[in-house]
Amino acid sequence: MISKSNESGTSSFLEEVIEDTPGGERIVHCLQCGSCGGSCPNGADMQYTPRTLFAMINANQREAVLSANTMWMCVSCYLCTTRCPQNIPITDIMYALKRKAIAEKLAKGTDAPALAKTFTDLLDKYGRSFELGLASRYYLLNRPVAMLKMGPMGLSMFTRGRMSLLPTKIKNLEQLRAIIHKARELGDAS
Amino acid sequence: MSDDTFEPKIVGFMCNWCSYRAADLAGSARIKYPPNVRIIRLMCSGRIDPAFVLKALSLGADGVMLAGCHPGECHYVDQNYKAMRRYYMLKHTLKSLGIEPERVQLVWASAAEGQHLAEAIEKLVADVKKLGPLRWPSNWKDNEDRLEALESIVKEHEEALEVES
Amino acid sequence: MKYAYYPGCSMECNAAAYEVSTQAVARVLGFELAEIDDWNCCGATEYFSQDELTACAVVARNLALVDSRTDQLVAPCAACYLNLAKTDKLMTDDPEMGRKINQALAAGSLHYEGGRVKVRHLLDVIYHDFGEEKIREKVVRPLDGLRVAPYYGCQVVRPIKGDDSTEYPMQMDEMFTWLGAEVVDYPVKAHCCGGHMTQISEPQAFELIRRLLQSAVDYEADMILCMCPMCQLNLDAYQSRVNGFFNTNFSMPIIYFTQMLGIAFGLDPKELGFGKELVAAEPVLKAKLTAKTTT
Amino acid sequence: MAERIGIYVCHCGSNIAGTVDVEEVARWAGKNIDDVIVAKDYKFMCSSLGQAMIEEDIKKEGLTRVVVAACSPHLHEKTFRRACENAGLNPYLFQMTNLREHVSWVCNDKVKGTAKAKAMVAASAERVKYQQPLTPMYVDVNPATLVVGGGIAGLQAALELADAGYKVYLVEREPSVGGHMAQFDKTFPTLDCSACILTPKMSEAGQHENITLLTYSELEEVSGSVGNFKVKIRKKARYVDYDKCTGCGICSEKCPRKIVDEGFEAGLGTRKAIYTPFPQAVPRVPVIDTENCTYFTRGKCQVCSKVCPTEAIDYEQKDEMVEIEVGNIILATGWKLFDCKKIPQYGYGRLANVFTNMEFERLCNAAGPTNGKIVMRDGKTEPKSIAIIHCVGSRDVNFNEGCSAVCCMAALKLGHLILEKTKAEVYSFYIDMRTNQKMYEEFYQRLLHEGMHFVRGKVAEVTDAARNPNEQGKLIVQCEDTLLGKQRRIPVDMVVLMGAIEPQADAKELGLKCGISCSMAGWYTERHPKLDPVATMTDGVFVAGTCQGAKDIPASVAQGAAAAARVQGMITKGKVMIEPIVATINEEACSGCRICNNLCPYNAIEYLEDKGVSRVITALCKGCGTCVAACPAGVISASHFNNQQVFAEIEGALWDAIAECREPETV
Repeated sequence: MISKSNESGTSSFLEEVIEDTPGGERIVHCLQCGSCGGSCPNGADMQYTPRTLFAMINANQREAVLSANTMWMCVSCYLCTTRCPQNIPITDIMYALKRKAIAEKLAKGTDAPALAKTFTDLLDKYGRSFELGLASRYYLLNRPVAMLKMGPMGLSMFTRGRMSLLPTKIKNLEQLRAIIHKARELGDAS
Repeated sequence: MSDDTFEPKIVGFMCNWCSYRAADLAGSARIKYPPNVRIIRLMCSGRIDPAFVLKALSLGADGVMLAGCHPGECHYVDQNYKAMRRYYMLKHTLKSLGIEPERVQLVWASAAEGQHLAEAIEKLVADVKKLGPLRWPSNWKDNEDRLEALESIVKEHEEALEVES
Repeated sequence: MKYAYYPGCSMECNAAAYEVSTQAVARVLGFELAEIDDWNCCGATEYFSQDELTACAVVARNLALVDSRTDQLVAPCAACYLNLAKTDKLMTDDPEMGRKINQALAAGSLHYEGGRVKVRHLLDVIYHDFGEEKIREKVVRPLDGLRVAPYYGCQVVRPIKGDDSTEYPMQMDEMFTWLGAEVVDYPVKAHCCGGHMTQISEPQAFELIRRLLQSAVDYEADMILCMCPMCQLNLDAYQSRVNGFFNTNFSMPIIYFTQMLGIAFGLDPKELGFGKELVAAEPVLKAKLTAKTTT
Repeated sequence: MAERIGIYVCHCGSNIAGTVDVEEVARWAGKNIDDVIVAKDYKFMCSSLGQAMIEEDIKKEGLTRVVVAACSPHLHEKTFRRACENAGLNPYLFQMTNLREHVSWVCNDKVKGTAKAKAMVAASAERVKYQQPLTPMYVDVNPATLVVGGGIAGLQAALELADAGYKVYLVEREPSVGGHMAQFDKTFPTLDCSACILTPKMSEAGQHENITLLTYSELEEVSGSVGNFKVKIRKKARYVDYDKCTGCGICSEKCPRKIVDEGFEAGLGTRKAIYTPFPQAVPRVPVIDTENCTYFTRGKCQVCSKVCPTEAIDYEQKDEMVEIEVGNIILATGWKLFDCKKIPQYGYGRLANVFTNMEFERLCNAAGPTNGKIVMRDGKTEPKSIAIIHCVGSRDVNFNEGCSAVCCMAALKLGHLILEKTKAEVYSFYIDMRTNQKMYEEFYQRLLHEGMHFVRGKVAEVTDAARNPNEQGKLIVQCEDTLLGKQRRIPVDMVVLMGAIEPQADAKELGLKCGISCSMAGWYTERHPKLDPVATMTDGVFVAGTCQGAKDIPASVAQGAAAAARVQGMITKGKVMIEPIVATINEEACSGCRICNNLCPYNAIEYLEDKGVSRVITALCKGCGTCVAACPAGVISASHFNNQQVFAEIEGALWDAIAECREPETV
């Protein structure tokens, strides 16, 4: 069982996580049973299992949590979430931790934030995702060596008509951008 | 009376088996909650007559708490469901009388839930504080029509109340 | 029957086979998929890792654009389905969030009321709205002798609970028994395909892909059937790289379930997008099904 | 004539006096409340001196009403009622104000506490004026008792009562008594053989002159109330004449139809279409399973009838209704096992070598289908490694939120049996090891010593999807070892799921028949969770064993005995007091609308067709007051809680608000 109080008695990291996750208040019911860490397809490669992370959140180990690789190993398969005997929205907590880690520049040793950023930028620009654009920009900037290995596969995809050279744009980009702009503004305000 | 010093007067109707014992437990566990609720014991939440609530409000209570066993756990099988039905009808009546329905709150508390009951009392007191004093008795005197309206509504309400669907 | 349709970005190019086979199957079963006008990308998992409110607003634009006369929205991609359904649920369950999202939508003169549209995955629609009788009726080329491994992946069966199991979903299994196929009951049918890990960390992704391929091979499947462009891409396009990485020799065709529905309905493989997969399905289809068509 | 009220405010040492100015409350009450003749405070009102003071005042001052402001009425209402009665005052003219639990203990501020105390004393004082003298009712107690459920708790209760010389009807729905305990091999932590300690009790119950055994029978209907229940019981047709049958067993032996025994053998063994569930069954009279009997399904066979030496087979037998009268009822209906298929990731029903704990009990049992040999589903291979998974369906909000209480110990016991009988490695996957009774922790230590492996972590999944040659052909148990913080995959040959203990599927339905309720989880609700654990809110109905909550054998036996003791107390007393808190209908004014009829959960309101009015059957009324609140004509009245009393109490509680209203504040 995780309790909301902490040694210093100040507003805790736990409270922040609860605040930032829909349904996050369930986290206090964690039994430390480990069904999350056991279920995770990438569990073996996690620095800390989700359960351990929850104990760390409770112990207010903010920086250690946000610089862990745990959430970057999360593939959003939701097995932990549906199996959790206490109905803790574990995958959603991972999303909240990803956002925090990116915002506070604590994400380490992973290209996931870069991928997310590239993807998001392309979406903002065209309104649709653009696989070739994503691949070229993200790989060139972040993983040039991996790019080379991707070559043959990209070619096969291209010859089968599964890779387009040009992005598709939506018609009303203005509208989408206005919505995005407003949402960012609201997000920054809160 | 400024809002800071306003201490609402609240009457709590609690069933003998669950919620009254929850209040007992809150006591023996020394859980602190605001001293605004004056508790009246009934055998069952099913005994709560909407007229009790209206009576309390008309005598100057600023809020009323109704408390009983959890649905499915009533010591008289399922009479708390009847309390719940009445509660929803009562809320309509209150609205039509111009009283904020949040002043009357229904709470389920088992004999083991002293903490839960204390929190519910805290919430009710805070909610009523926000709403301010009801001052129904003085408002009443100003408006004889409302008295009549009240009586007819109570009557209608009671008649409609228990017709089996 | 007419449904609003959110194809999602992959369907335009990478998953064109899914798109054409879906439309072909829809024609046979007699339903219409009316594409939402000027829809935008759902943000995949990436946008939600970055900015929840904006991600929801981006998704909600699509919900708001659904024709007001329709209340059923179909998405064929697992990630799109979940993002749309999740945003709708969030807006319904959390009024404060709903209010904020609508404030953002208002900047584009749009509005969406949580719960107005029922978001559904394509499998759910075909399974429930047509069902055994109607589907059996349309079968002209039973898939007898073909061993298929239905692969559900994650985000259609979890976390939003439908009437199928979140651990051992059965609806695609059942559907393919109606078509006459031998359905392989293998243990990893709702495990992860690697998702975006193929872009971030190949060792992890390749291992996840290997587990699925290995299990299908262990259970002697002829092909894996999938219902999501991302799953198809990971299992199909990366298969040769997985072979290289682990020194294995998988050669498992990864085919959209709609493509095989089309085959069973007697359609020409060409109009179902066959040939676009990197691990060719043709040899398997020839070996197992050609004899049937001639009789 | 005005009432003469005495008000007594207790200090309870400093318990009340610490946060309430008790002297001020007494002084204020004496001055401000009409009709108050005496108002006193005292250190300990419940002491004999305190009581004597009240008694003396009643006599000397001629008090007609008494209010004691002290602790909860649930503690001392009876004490002060007795004091009033001693002084010649009807005990129902007394009212208690709860200043300790409801004021002083929950409040920090003495000024506010004192104000609240005044309002509550005023409420009692206003109410007590309208209280009426009431006379408790007494009814005779029928000395016969009904025990429902023939598991260990029910057997214990029945034997205690029968040995004390009282008549007992023991109803069991299965063909034999014994319950789940009869299926077990050994019992923890002493490892005595379950059958060896249980079967003597079973046969004793079967032969006891004071016990009427009604097996293969179900409770159909209960009417009446404490002291005098009338109960209808359905004796299901056995198709075997109980009196003629000698229990020789030839019929079962010769019966050509063999079926998988999903009941006693948990699906691992077989039985015949005419059968007794197990060799030591009590009674030994078999039953015919008509769904599987060749004669009943196809109209041919009758082998059993042909071989029976006493012509006891009767294919024409019908269900029989038995009516009995008893004074008390003990429910000991037990539990059922969680359906492990509800957790598909553990593979039960899909992966052959995943077993439930009940199946495994039968596998270990020397009298079981394998004669106690622990083998895999193929019936011959001895496993080299076994995983025992705890908390399957317990401590899980998706299934049963509660802990099943016995599985940790049962898992340790099974672990011991495996280590004793095989060379297998045994793994226990647990969340928390709960060994909190006498000699339980010691048993855990013993298993640690014996070499059982413990992994702390709830298992994520059991799979046959091998990832490397090591895992090929095995069941792989995947979990996080939470003490390492690492994911582990442990290949084993066999998996045992410790399924949760769940309430019987029809517990609620049976509870309703007897007028008792279930908790959210489905367990019967006891009168008080600590101080009255076997009585229920319905007088004369008691509960024992796991139907009240998951528990082990010693606790079930203790509850069975406790329930029997409570019943004996009732029988010895001979009469039972019924609180005179009931509803009455003023027949003169009743419009006969019948709204109240359907509201009563006890069917205590009858409609008199001839008079066109409703009437409360006092003996059935439990005094909840729902009908009182519902009567549109306001003609139902609740004794001790009538409208006048409650309205007066509200008025008293709001004395200060009323005063403010009379003299509007000047700010």
